[in-house]
Amino acid sequence: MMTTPATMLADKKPVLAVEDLEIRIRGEHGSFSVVADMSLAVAAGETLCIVGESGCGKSMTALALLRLLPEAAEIAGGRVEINGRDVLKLGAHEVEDLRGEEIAMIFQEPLTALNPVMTIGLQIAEAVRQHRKVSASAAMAQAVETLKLVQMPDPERRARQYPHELSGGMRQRAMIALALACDPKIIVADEPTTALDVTIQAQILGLIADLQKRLGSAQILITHDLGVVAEVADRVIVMYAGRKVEEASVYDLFDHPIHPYTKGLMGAIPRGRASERLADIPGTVPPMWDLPKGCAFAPRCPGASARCLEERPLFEEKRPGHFAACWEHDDV
Amino acid sequence: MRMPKPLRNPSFVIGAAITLFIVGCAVLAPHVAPYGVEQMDMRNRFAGPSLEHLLGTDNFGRDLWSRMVFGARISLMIALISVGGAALIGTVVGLVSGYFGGWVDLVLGRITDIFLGFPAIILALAIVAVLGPGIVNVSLALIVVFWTEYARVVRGATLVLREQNYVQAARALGAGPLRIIFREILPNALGPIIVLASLGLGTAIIAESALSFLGFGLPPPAPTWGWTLSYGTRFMRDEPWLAIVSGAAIMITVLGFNLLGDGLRDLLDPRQLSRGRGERRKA
Amino acid sequence: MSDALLEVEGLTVHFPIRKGVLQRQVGTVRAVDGIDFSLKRRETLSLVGESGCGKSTTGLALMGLVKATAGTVTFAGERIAGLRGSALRAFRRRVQIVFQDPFSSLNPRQRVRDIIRAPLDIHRVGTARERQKRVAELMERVGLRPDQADNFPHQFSGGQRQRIGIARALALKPEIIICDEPVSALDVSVQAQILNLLADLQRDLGVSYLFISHDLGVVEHISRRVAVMYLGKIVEIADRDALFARPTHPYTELLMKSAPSLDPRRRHVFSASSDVVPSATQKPSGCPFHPRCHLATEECKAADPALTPRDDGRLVACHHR
Amino acid sequence: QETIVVGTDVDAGTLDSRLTRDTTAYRVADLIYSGLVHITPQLEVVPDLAESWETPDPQTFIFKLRDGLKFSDGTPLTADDVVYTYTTLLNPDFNAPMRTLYTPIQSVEKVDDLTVKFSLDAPYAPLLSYLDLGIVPQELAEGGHDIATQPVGAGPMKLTSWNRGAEIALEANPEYWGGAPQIEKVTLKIIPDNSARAQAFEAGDLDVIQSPLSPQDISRLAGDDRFGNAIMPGLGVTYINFNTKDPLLSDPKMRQAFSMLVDQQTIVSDIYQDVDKVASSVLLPSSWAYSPDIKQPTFNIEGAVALFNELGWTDSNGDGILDKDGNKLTVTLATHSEDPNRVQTIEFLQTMFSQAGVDAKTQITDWPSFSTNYVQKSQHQIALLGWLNIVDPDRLLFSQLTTGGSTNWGGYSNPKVDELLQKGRSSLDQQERAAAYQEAAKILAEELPYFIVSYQGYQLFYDKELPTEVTATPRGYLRGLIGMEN
Amino acid sequence: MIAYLIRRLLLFIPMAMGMVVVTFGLLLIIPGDPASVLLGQEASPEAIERLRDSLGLNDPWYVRLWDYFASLLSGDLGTSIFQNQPVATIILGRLGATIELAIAALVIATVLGLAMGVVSAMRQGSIIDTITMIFAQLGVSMPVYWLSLLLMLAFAVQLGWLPAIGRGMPLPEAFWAAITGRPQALIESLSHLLLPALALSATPAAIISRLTRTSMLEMLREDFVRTAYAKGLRRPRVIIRHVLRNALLPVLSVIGLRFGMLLGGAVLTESIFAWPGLGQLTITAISQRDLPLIQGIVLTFALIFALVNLLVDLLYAAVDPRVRLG
Ligand SMILES: Nc1ncnc2c1ncn2[C@@H]1O[C@H](COP(=O)(O)OP(=O)(O)OP(=O)(O)O)[C@@H](O)[C@H]1O
Ligand SMILES: Nc1ncnc2c1ncn2[C@@H]1O[C@H](COP(=O)(O)OP(=O)(O)OP(=O)(O)O)[C@@H](O)[C@H]1O
Ligand SMILES: [Mg+2]
Ligand SMILES: [Mg+2]
Repeated sequence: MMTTPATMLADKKPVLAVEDLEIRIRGEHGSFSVVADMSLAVAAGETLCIVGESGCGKSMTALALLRLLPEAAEIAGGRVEINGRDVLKLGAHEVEDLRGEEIAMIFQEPLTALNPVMTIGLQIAEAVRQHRKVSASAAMAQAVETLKLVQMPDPERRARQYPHELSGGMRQRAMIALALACDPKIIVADEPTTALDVTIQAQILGLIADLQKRLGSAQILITHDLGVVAEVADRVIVMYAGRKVEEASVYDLFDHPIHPYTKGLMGAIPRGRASERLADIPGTVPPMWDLPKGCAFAPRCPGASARCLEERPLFEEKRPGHFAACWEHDDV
Repeated sequence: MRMPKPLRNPSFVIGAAITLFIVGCAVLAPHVAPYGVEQMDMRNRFAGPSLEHLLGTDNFGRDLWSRMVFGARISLMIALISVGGAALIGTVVGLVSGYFGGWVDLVLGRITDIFLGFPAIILALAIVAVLGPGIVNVSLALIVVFWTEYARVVRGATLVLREQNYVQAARALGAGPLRIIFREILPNALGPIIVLASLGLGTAIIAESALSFLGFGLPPPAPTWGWTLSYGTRFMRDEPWLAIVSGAAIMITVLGFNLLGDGLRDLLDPRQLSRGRGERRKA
Repeated sequence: MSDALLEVEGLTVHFPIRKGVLQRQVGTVRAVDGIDFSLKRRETLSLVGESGCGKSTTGLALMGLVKATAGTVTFAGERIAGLRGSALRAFRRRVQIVFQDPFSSLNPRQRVRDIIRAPLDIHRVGTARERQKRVAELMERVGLRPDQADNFPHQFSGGQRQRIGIARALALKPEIIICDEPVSALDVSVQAQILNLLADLQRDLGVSYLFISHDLGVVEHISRRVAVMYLGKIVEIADRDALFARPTHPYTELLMKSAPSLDPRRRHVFSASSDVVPSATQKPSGCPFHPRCHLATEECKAADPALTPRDDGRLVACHHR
Repeated sequence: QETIVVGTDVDAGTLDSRLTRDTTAYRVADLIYSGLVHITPQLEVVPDLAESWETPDPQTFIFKLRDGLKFSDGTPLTADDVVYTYTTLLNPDFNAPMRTLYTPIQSVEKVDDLTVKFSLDAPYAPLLSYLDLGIVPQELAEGGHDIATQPVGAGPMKLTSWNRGAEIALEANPEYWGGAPQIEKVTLKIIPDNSARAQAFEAGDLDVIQSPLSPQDISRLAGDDRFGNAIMPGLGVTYINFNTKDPLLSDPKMRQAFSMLVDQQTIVSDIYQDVDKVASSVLLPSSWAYSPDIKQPTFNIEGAVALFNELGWTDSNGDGILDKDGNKLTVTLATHSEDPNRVQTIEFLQTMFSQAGVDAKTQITDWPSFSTNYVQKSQHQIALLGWLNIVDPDRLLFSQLTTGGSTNWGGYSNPKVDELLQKGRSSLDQQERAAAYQEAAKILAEELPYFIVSYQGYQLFYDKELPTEVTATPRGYLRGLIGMEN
Repeated sequence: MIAYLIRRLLLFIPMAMGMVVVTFGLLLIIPGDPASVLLGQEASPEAIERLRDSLGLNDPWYVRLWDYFASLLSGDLGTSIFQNQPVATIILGRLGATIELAIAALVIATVLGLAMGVVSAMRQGSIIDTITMIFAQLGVSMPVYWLSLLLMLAFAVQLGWLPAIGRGMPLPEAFWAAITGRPQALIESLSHLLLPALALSATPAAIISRLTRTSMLEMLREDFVRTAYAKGLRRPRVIIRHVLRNALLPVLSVIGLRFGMLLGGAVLTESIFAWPGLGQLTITAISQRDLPLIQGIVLTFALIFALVNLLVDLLYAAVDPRVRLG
């Protein structure tokens, strides 16, 4: 079985396990990897959050799980196991059977992620019919049921409406319904609330938490908002420039962040009445095709040593169940 | 080192190569043409290609290569004037119409419709009939036919661009309409205009030859491709060479401009400008 | 308030909804519906509220970028006639704006140098050489290297681009800068940089900010006073501390309850049920918030409550609180 | 096969015989209508509706109609119809295109049901050759029936359908005085493009095609043994019209010099592919007035240059262009764009002119602009044009070259020529007429208001499988295809 | 909806009036007039002048324009100077042929263009893609009349497979004939139609195929396509139900636009293939300066243009729920 730190869930067997995943992109700047050494695991009923700055490879990781990477990107190595089967080795039809049935995805921008010329109901029913042998009307009924499940007001009517006729929050509910239509075991949600207002975000987060409790699925939730992480995560992976820099339970992470990047992030969040300066992280993220030799964060790190610039830090367990990649931290 | 981006676009490279070749021939016509355009040799009519006559000779025994080369001058000149004029008028109308909107847009829109509704050929024929044939007149006719396309595209682009925040920003700084239109909007609308123009050059060449074909183009002895083709089709059964060469000259040139235009479209596509890092989109 | 630099009264912006080929007006979007507020020197007043509630429109109306339907603005004791006409141009020099999207607010075809110099050119400030110098100065002031002046916007990161926007806004030495969600498109780490920069500028240059945001955390951090908007109305306006300590309007309360905590041990229990969120096109009668309000009564449906002062100096528009 | 399909270049404008103005209409009208007389391919006048006629004096013609004539609708044709036809034709308000040809007619009267009398202002010899004009039924025409689109005549065929722009279908008329023709149906298909028409013929879509054809198609078709052909001199000329009022061209010597630059042989053999013939004078070789002794100047560049030099035009500055008093010898060669052969001719002439040191410009526009605004207003210098249907020398010369003639666009004026042409038209003696025309032609060959470039040829191609004997007429009329003598 | 239609058609009026005025103005300054064309070379200047008078050509321009508008108002398009027939009759007689040709060309172009575009988008970068796009490039680069002549030369003259010119029975009638037992009429009609329609369809087919390809490729990158895949849908279903349907939207408006252009482009094709349609009529009318006829043709084209645009808008609204007519 997996030996990577991420799988160290004492009690539970992961439904999804990723090992040493590497994703490369071919483009203007040649071929370079956008995600490397990515390992993770989630168990049923668990919520894993992945946070990180824009462009650090969160979405790429998520898409790779369903083998839905854009054309320019390809999986260059590693394993993705769902219920013991290596997704990367499956044939095209087998992967298609997996999608929606075993693993489903919720996308960030529901307006563009839904087909503008098809009704919500049809789009959900289509997913149902793909995986279940049912009649069109039964699939439609199922779609309405699912809309009810996500607490869509007036589900019968909404099922007959087009995406542009719904408000942002309702669209996201439709998107969630679409993902839930075939009771997937794993749900990957890529920034499901970033496009929404706070009050609506609260509702959607409430809904997601609620559904997980009821359906018991494993969940990967991608976000850039530590607030969201604090609200919903069981465990958290912090990414920087395509790699994990820290992984811990949500409590450990917020109580004792180890990696200077994580610390920087937390310091940068304006909180409380403190009108004083925020602890910002100077500089910007280096481009993926031109990462420094050592630790990718070193150029921005206040505590970087010569070693950090030369050698990439190992991703190690710094405290029980709390992993980080940093040379300068020896807190045990 | 990797090749610069434009050189990796086959459309652009082939298109640019053809265009350069044709333009080169046109510019250097007196130097690359071995014979005079009007130098007839009635004993040597319809000669096939030979070392003496690269592309053979025409119905008057004139060297076809020389005529094609000089014809390129005319075709390109008409294409340039007409596309330039059409682009200029269309762009101004499109910018004004799109930027100011309201009744200005309504009136200009109706005027555009009027010209759009005319079958192009009627308009062009009528105008050449009014003005009489000649490089400038034929170009004018084509301008009248083609400007609407630019107006439409530029208006569309302007409608989008004027809502851009940087236009708002310029207005916030107190910039007047002229500055906004020409400094903020126009440079950003230039991409589609350039693409349209390079495709338009091809269309103009075809249109000019069609006018010649119908007898409304530049009259002989101007060595226009259209007339040569028009003659050529008459001799096509027995001496197909003339029609093939002149038709091919038109087609290759148009092809060059089209490929160039397509290449430019790819290169100038704003979606290709990478969005920067460190930002997050919100609906 | 007599010490106010800027005083806004009854600002109203209605957009016609036009339809069809003939563009007949079939309705109105009441984007901003009669709001009053004032802004003091060196002060930061925040406008918070959900998407579409009219925050940006308020800012744009102040700049004269959209036509105000009604309302007056008094700037430094001088009345800007009806927010229209030529007085606006002069006013514009003293009020500037920074936009949300750092990508689209910079012209992709202009060099940074030209972008920052544009306001100087437009208002014919100084000689060419002076303008040149000023551009370098401004770039340094916002933390950009002047040797990047010849680059194009796409060669910069989002945070850097936002700095360019700020430099441009500063060029004419305005007294007020309207910041329309200047950080909401940025990652937190970059957001912090910009918030710090804005704070520095206020300290050093004494500008006032009208700070538009939907992020309560940011608002709490940066403002002195906060105005909460809902569907074109200000429903509550108060000093920051008072507002956050004791939100009074039910909508303010909802906003605060919805904001994620930053403490996994103090999670909210969010309700999964959905609200039907009304829009500016179809505004509910009476108090615009009543369809979502747990205090709503018949009175709320009938009458729109006025913004009235409370004991602690705050103003609230609610029949019940 | 009882149907023949004929290709033609234009749709008929109107099929009212009095108003016809295009070749298709002439040809169709010839089938639908009959006139008092018929003109044979040899241009002889033979009886048609008129059985016979007499000329009691040079200004009177009396025609005797055949008995029992009927229009194709079965109504009888009488002297009234003849009178009606000519009276309306002569009415200026009727705007008949060919009215000028008939203007010497003073009146047309009915003598009895079968007799009509024409009275003339002056003796007018060519008249008979114009009296093949189709007779229209008075009753129908006055009753509001639209003769133009639903013609009814007493010719060998009648109209069955007319699909505008596409085809005109005719069928045999059993009421024709000579009996129904052998061919039951004739369809004319309209194909404007010459090459396309030839290709359709080769593809078997058409049974017959005829002039105008592209010279390049003619030689190919003539060599194809599936097809029979009739290639003969036509009734038209292609000529150069010199504007004698133009300062540069007012001197006959100048016109002579320019004429010597016209390489007729090359034009005829290379542009017209020998379909047309080199012309030598204003008289057609097929005409009774023709004389081989009259000769226009022939191609001679050196001679032309010598003549120019003699007139003071020399290349004094060595730029290759002749000049005089500091002015370049510049002329404009013009023609209309519809006829590619004429355009080619102008193009060729331009080159020949410049070889002789003449700075020749070209002006080529479409026919309406060219005719209305240019030639008819005498704004041209040297124009290339043509005349058709020269069934009588008068038709090419009188209006064109007498002083003040209605189509004397070159402004030519020579009292001697006026006198000769008048004589040619008024004498009823063919010998006398021929002499007058020959004398005029001699003068014209020297003074050159016209330089006749070529005599047009006429060609007809037909499928050898056609059931009838084919006789052709240079006018392109079709009676010779339907089993009648032409 | 009805109100929308009415308003759209009302908008047509100023456009049509503008076109009438422009045409009128053009013909006013165009050299040459119908009188002299009508009477031919041999006519005397007096005869021409008399005819000009009787045709009203000597009236001041505003009187003529006014008269024209007045008769338009009473529904009269005037009478052709040359054909002596009501303009409406002449045009109606020709319209069918042109519309038949244009629709046939459009159908060919659409079918061919869509097929080529879809295939090459699906096989982006493959040999098929390259070949298709080379064809598309040639299609837009080839002068129509040249292509027409080449086609005629090849298929009618050399091979003799198809008639070179002319038109068979009007297609609707031919269909009826086929139903009532004379299939050869239909075959003949179609065989006449094929070559000109093919020639005329080359450019639009090329344009449609390129547009379809781009549009497909664009749609393939859209988020909702990824969503469709994420549901587990099979590729063909995704392509047909999700990609193609959305990709067709921009193609639709181009097809509409092209239809208008096809009618105009038919001028050359019609004269080469002797297709008795409006295109041929147009050239004749211009070369005869037959003002009422030219006006009638221009108005017809304008009306078709407006109707086609309206149709496209309606179709668009039917296919794309985001578009609202109102
Ligand atoms: N289609 C693509 N082609 C080329 N590069 C891409 C493509 N999509 C993403 N990338 C690059 O891959 C890297 C990782 O992208 P990814 O979308 O995974 O980031 P992310 O962490 O999800 O960011 P965000 O928070 O903005 O969604 C980025 O540098 C991005 O520029
Ligand atoms: N030009 C316009 N025409 C018509 N309606 C408009 C226009 N601009 C804005 N609106 C409408 O006015 C309302 C207020 O818009 P505004 O942009 O001011 O909201 P906002 O509070 O800034 O929202 P966000 O947080 O999304 O930026 C919205 O309903 C919007 O749709
Ligand atoms: Mg992402
Ligand atoms: Mg806003």
